[in-house]
Amino acid sequence: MAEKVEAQVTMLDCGAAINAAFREEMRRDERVVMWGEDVITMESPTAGADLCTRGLFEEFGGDRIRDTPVVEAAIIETAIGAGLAGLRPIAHVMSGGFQMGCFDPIFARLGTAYQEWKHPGTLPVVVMASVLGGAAKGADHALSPESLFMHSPGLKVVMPSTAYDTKGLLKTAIRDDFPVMFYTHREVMIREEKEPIPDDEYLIPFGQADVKRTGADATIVTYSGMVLRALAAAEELAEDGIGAEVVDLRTLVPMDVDTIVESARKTGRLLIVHEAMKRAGAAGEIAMRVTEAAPDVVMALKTPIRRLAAANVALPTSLRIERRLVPQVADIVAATRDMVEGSNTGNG
Amino acid sequence: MAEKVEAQVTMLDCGAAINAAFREEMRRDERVVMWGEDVITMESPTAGADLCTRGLFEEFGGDRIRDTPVVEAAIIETAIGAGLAGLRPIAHVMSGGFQMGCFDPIFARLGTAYQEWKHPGTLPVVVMASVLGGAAKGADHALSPESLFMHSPGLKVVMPSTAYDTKGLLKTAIRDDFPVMFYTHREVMIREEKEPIPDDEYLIPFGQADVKRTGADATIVTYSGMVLRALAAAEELAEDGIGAEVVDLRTLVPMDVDTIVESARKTGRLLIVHEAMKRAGAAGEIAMRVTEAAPDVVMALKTPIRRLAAANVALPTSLRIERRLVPQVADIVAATRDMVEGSNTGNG
Amino acid sequence: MNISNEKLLRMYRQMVTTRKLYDTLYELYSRGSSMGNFVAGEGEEAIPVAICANLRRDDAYKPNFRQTSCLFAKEGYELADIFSGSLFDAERGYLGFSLALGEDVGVYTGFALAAQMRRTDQVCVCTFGEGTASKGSIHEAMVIAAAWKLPIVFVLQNNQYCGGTRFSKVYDFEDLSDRARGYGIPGRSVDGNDVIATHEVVREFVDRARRGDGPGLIVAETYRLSPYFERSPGERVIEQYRPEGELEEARKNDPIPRYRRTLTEMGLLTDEDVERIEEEVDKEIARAMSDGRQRPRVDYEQYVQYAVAEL
Amino acid sequence: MNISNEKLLRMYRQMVTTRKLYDTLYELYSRGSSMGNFVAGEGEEAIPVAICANLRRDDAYKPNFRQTSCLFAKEGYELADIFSGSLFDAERGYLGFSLALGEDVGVYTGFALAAQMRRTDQVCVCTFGEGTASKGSIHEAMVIAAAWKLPIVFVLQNNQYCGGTRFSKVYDFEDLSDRARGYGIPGRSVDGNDVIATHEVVREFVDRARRGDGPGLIVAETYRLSPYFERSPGERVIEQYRPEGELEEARKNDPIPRYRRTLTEMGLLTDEDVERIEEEVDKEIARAMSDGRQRPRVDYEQYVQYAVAEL
Ligand SMILES: Cc1ncc(C[n+]2csc(CCOP(=O)(O)OP(=O)(O)O)c2C)c(N)n1
Ligand SMILES: Cc1ncc(C[n+]2csc(CCOP(=O)(O)OP(=O)(O)O)c2C)c(N)n1
Ligand SMILES: [Mg+2]
Ligand SMILES: [Mg+2]
Repeated sequence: MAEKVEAQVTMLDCGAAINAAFREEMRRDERVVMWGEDVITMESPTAGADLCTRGLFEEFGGDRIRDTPVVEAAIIETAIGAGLAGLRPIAHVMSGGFQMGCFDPIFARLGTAYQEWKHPGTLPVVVMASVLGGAAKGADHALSPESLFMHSPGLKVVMPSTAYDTKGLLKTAIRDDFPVMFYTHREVMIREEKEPIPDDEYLIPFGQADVKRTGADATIVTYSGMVLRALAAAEELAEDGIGAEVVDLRTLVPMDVDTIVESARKTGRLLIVHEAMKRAGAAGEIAMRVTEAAPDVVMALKTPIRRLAAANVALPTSLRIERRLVPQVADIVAATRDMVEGSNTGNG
Repeated sequence: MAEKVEAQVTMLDCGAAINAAFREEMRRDERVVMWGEDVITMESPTAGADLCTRGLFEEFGGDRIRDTPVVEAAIIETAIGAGLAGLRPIAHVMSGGFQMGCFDPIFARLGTAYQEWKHPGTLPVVVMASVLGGAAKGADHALSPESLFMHSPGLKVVMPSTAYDTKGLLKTAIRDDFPVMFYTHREVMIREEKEPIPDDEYLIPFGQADVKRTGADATIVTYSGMVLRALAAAEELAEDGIGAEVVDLRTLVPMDVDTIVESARKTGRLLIVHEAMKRAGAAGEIAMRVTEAAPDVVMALKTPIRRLAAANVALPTSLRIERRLVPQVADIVAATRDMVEGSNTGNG
Repeated sequence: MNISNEKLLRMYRQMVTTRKLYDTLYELYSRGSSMGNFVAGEGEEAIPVAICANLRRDDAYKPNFRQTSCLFAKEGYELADIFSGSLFDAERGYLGFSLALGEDVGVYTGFALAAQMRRTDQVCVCTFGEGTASKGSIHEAMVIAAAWKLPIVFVLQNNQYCGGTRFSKVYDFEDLSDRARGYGIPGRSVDGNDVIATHEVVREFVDRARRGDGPGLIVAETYRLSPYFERSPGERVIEQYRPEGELEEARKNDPIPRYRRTLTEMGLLTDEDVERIEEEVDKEIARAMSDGRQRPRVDYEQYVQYAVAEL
Repeated sequence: MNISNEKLLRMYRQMVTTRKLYDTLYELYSRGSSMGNFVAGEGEEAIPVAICANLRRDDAYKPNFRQTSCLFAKEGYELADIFSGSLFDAERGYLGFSLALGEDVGVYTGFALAAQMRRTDQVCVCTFGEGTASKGSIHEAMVIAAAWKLPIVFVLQNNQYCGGTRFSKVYDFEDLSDRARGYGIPGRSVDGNDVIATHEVVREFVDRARRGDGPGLIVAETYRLSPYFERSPGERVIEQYRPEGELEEARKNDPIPRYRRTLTEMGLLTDEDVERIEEEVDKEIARAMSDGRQRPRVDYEQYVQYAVAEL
């Protein structure tokens, strides 16, 4: 039996899982192409990015994978044009922060214009970038921009937290006929322990959250790198007999509200955690979606919905200061404990 | 008495009020300068924009007011540099939608970098644009981008709904030592009826909401052009004996949460309305701020917080379709009535 | 020059049609069409017509936003399409345009990239105004087109005005096409009010691109006779920014009468032909309008189907 | 050339100091400094030194991001500042830089605009790499600088590499400074590893800007001896992208030994001087480091004061 399992999975880290997803999809469909800065020469500062694209140029050649100059706007816009012309481009922008420099192409062209044009066909474009939080790289590198792109009408937003989810969701993204924003996270990319990845093909549909840990006392909803911290927090809380259920949204658009509602109904407490800045961050949207979907559940909560997110100030280049601005494991533990035992003032 | 009042006020429309604010501040402080596309030639498509800058070039000359080429990124970035060098620039970008094309300069340079640089001094820059909703001009012209810029750590966001508020807030913005995003709204700019504007100077501080109409049964929180529709809705509701209180936030950053809380405590119902797309729009942030500030009030609401905003799809160039996507007076009436009388499912 | 008489005459008819279309579309707009601001491009008709004459059905073409209605002249499109709501069709090489100026140039560059990756011999021609040419995204598009030798021809349409700002007041240039050198690609300026000269330059650059020899930049000099935009139906914009008499001078160089004289001198056109064409075109437009407007339009239900998740 | 011997020797010392600073800063970084990725610019020291030698205290200067530590050579700054955390000071003409490449060029252009509006005779020099030169925002900054004849000198520092991508593999140019013609401003290429030649060109362009004759573009050709960046302390990046032997060839053109030979030939420098300078610079850096690091740093409480509203 153990043998059988061994035969079916390979231990991979996230970079290798992404590499496998690219390879499988590029073999499966020759319309899948990709370009970005240094995706071939693999000098990108994106954590682990070198693993992601290693060997693809050798296998698929310069027509299907290309290095670009530093032209983020053109990287996205050419992907749109090529996508409308029938290819299925994967456009690499090194970091979420650099997407500010090609915001109109992503938000207004890729995410809006084709709807406005009443474009009858498809627009199969995947935009990939890494969120580089946790290393005091400063806002330009470390920004987690999901809430900005959630506000664009035509963009799906995917932010996995494990190598397994990343591979399954990336393959789904590449096969999606409409635009997908796909974010890896530095802390997921650099994890030491590898994960068992099935050798057989698997896809993970969008809009399905994953309960990464069950618990009876409080629901922690989060995604991307923060899932790792939430799980560590849940571990600590368990020692004090507090059961924290960790819901990994995996995709923010579409959002699996039902899973959050079910968990909140069970635990009676809902804490939303993200790495991005709190003001106008994704937490507000998540809270409203839950309220709209299940007002009864929200009215019945033991304590009001609470959110934990980065302070409303620029990400610094000092690790010392960053640690106090962005939610750490201890902060998640404290907030959860406070909701379960504490004053319940609800001030997150 | 009437005479006395007459002597103290002049009837102005919003464009003229803005023009007066510019003139007063440019006379008061020679460091106040401005540039943008066609701010002198006044051919800008921004509704009423020609009134805003009329006569300034003649009075203050080409060193202090300039027409630029179509270079939105440079318009913002030069304002930052000039602001750091000691001037107090007002940077004009024609519409909120065109700010997507200079997003990094606004969000990441103006709103983030100077904090990251630990810049010891001031950065007195006002970015002005018009939200051109309500005329099927399409997303590029009509986008209401406030939630995007609320997510930038260093930006204040001002969105007035009357000529009076616009003048008082604009003067405050120009005297602010740090970046301010200032949005006029097409429907406010093109209003027929003029407002009495005091001849004596007045400033309106940021972070003070204004209760534009009082009512006992429901609180409608909104801002910018939607205030006009909310007031029209309240009018209709009054005929059915439903008292809607209309809270005009006026500034989104900083946000006057106390006034919302007090109103919600009184009415027991809170409806948040905005023109921008619902997903990841400002409503979620407003709801969370209220929840964090007064969990008791939120837990005691007669019906859960509800939001009314544009559907999650691109703004069309068809008026017929736009009217069904963006909240109209009838929608606000229906939502409020539903909260007061109705099923209270809370599905906004 | 070797252009068949038939083609020469067809271009004339297309220029006349384009000019008349502006009036028809403005009519519709005034009667409450829902198309934001109305823009016309009178005096610039020679450029889009000369471009369309060099393109295949499967080539891509982005006219400047004032010339969108000229797409009828591109193989695969017909007059009725102009009135039918959406012209968007990748098969026929029209990928829409961006109301936020400049952001579409990279999109059309992507079409050229796809053609190169697929090893088809399709070509893309992308037009933009001299004002829009200042936008950063166009710089990036030209950088990547040059770096990858993509089959695209950039046409910078210099009609002297960006809104109310005259080009010569802002820039001092010997030759704007020098900008091409900054990308290491060929550049050429041409009298954009001379349809034959423009046709020849476009042919040369399109042929080069089709051969796989990479992109180029054509600067077509012309003059915007139309106002910046019609503020709202009926109410024309006051154009106090044009120097006394400039408009009148410019009208003397109107490409349509000018081309008419050329064709008359060439003996290809008589006064009778001219009148006949005017009448025929009026009829064609009338017919196209009723045909086009009968076609089904996207309604609310269809439109909201574009939503990627819950509405 | 008319540069005083004193200045010639000062520039040599500054180049040596800049080179040594890279090692010192890398040391600190390896011991867990908190500065994201560490970048060095070995082989490019001549350019920032030549620029600083032409600037006043109140002029603005943005070095390329690899040369920020060279600010000590600008009047008003001292070595200790480099170790003190924040160099930002509008008074001394440093407005920070953008880790998102290119977005700072428009900011420095704004400094030049302020100088023009205020009618001071301040000048701004803004440097960026040949890779960054492709970014759209730089195009817009150059358009507006040219349109308004602003007192700014753009220095495009071509060190042949953008990340792992060699310039010549992507672009084929006769002369990159041709790009200046696209903006109607003067352009010039110079050997950026020749500090004297670079100094002369910078002087000419800075003087022109100060006279009010507008902006210019200098292309300084050099070579990046340093890796793209140090991925993490200790672990150097594998640089499989450089052709066999290219690095070794380039080292022969290292601007520091090269300048040392020039000065020796000019009889301004002896082997003893060289040794003495090395020792003195080591001491200066050591002292500057302890001074600079003793200065108070922004702590959490101060930092969060930047928040514009509730935290
Ligand atoms: C990004 C952006 N900025 C500004 C505008 C407003 N605008 C509409 S047309 C126009 C003039 C463009 O001039 P040009 O490119 O020369 O084209 P022309 O009007 O001469 O055809 C401007 C500035 C816009 N539509 N998009
Ligand atoms: C907008 C943006 N895109 C990409 C990067 C990642 N990046 C960091 S350095 C670099 C290379 C820049 O090359 P060049 O401008 O020639 O400067 P050099 O490294 O040669 O000094 C890149 C692409 C970035 N920092 N910002
Ligand atoms: Mg023009
Ligand atoms: Mg370089």
